[in-house]
Amino acid sequence: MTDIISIIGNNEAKVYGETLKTLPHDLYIPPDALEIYLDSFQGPLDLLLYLIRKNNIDILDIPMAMLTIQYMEYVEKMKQIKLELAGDYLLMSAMLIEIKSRMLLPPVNADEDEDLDPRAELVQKLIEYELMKAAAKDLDDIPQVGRDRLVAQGYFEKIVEPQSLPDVSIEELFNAWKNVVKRAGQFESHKIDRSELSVREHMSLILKRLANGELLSFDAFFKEEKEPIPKLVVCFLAILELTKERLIKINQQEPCSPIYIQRSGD
Amino acid sequence: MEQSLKLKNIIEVALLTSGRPLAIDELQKLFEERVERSTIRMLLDEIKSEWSKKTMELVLVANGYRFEAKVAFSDSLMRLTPERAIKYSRSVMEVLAIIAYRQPVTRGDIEKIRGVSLNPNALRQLIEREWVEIIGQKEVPGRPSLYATTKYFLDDFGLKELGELPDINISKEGFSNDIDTPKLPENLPEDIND
Amino acid sequence: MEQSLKLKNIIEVALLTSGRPLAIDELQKLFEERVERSTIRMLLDEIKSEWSKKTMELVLVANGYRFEAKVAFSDSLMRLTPERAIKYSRSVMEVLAIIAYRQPVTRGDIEKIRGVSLNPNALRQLIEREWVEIIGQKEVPGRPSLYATTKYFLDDFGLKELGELPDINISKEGFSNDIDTPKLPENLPEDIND
Repeated sequence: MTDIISIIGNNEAKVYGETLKTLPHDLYIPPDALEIYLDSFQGPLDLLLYLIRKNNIDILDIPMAMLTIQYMEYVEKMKQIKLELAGDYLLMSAMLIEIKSRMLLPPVNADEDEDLDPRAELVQKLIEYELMKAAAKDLDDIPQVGRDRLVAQGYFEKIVEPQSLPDVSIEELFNAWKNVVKRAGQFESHKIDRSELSVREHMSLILKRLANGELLSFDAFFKEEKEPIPKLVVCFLAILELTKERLIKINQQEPCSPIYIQRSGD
Repeated sequence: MEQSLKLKNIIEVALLTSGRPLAIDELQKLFEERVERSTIRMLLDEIKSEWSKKTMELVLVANGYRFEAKVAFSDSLMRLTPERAIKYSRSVMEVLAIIAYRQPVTRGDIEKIRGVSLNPNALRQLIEREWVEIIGQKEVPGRPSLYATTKYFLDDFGLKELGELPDINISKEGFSNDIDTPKLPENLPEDIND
Repeated sequence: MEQSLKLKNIIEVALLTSGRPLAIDELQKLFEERVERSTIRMLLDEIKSEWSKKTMELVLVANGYRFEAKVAFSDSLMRLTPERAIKYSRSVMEVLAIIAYRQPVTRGDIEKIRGVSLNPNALRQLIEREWVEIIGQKEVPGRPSLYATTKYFLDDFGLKELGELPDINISKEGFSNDIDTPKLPENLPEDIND
């Protein structure tokens, strides 16, 4: 059996076994887009629906042989371009073949079950998934708060401290942090010790001092006579880290002239 | 100042500053003296019609009343903060649609409908956004969690209740035109609310 | 509609919905075509005087213009203050922890670490509580805000400085067992965008 359509790549395709040089517009997939394209299928049902639609098949009377062959071809292509292929795709291949073979068998007891088309279950699934796909699109078209629906939120001066705010202990905060770190699976890179935290704090403090386009001399950050040495080191590290993260700029007009620090962008 | 004008102004300013919908019993808390629900409803109607020609409109969603920018302004406003628009991937939206239209569902139900195993991250995104919550366990082996949409989901989509979700229509997509209509959407939107 | 009225309405609705003060150069972003600063200033004056007899007023604060409820309404509005959650949600706590341990961070940083897009409410709650503040913008496309903890945060947690926050290395033992295991998600963050 020939496929109705098969894509051979390089702007060629076969329709009913005959090579076509130009594809109908909506069927043509540029070769380099194929990867992205195959990757965008949400799963085997999505792929099947695509094949059914592109081939203009009546979903209630699916030509199983043809659909199965095309499906396997696509799965094969996905394997070739080394898409990480979910087992679900292979499971579906097996199911399609099973349906196809059941259809080849003569009905055993026609009168017992008048209408047990082997395809029935698959069709039901396809219809339900197609519905949900459409629902997802319809939902996405509805304006959403935070995306394209904007809610009034004027300011008002709070005259008293609102009572009964939740209390949080430092243990809870620490546990939340451990959760984040654990889940992120990045324990190593998130190991944070005290000295690094002090650097982070100084980074925030320095940025706050540089608010409103302030231009401060480098010395200004080390003026506090009584500051213990470790603190000066931490401050210096914070300046370096801020520079590395491109949050501040360090300027010096000429050698030996004063060094100035300001926020990048100011 | 006339008394009812005073009440009306307080309601208006509360709605303009709250940032979230306010139900009538919350609006009642604005006043020291007791104000009837019917009075508040009447004042809300007045506010609504006073604003009808202006920049914002008063709408009723699941959790109450709120002011929102008229749609005509959306494009301009989006230019101001393009980064705030959270766009969810197709798979997240499919999971949301299944939960919205087929709730309550288990993770297994979702997987069965989509035909693929579910990336736990999709559910997590929706729970994080407070659009979806676990409302219980299904009494089958393994006691899987049952997921449903929240009132915030309705709020954020501008709906009062699930019944206002759009009827799903797939004929525009393509293949369904030759299907006898009764076959298609059984048990669709009528009976999803409860 | 007259052109300047149209511009004025867009500015008004932006100020009513933005939730933060807007500077003139931000307001300029609302329009596709270039609108002069002087024009915007003039329109702001008009808005200010139109609202002078109403419930809100347009004021200029350090970071720009914003609508504020007139002080006369404060008492009523305070009565509305929602019954606060008895606890902050897990996501609020996680966002706070990330800001505390990783500051200064952008919203994108937080999302990257947590692997899900951020519910805007989480940040709002922390800013309202005055534990978190915006300390500037990162000079990358979109100029995202940089978040850091405040002095009040240190006060409320009884810390003299951030360096006193618990160190994750200390309690390495018992690291896995004393964590309240997240209900849903296993193995997250690789495939955030799915």
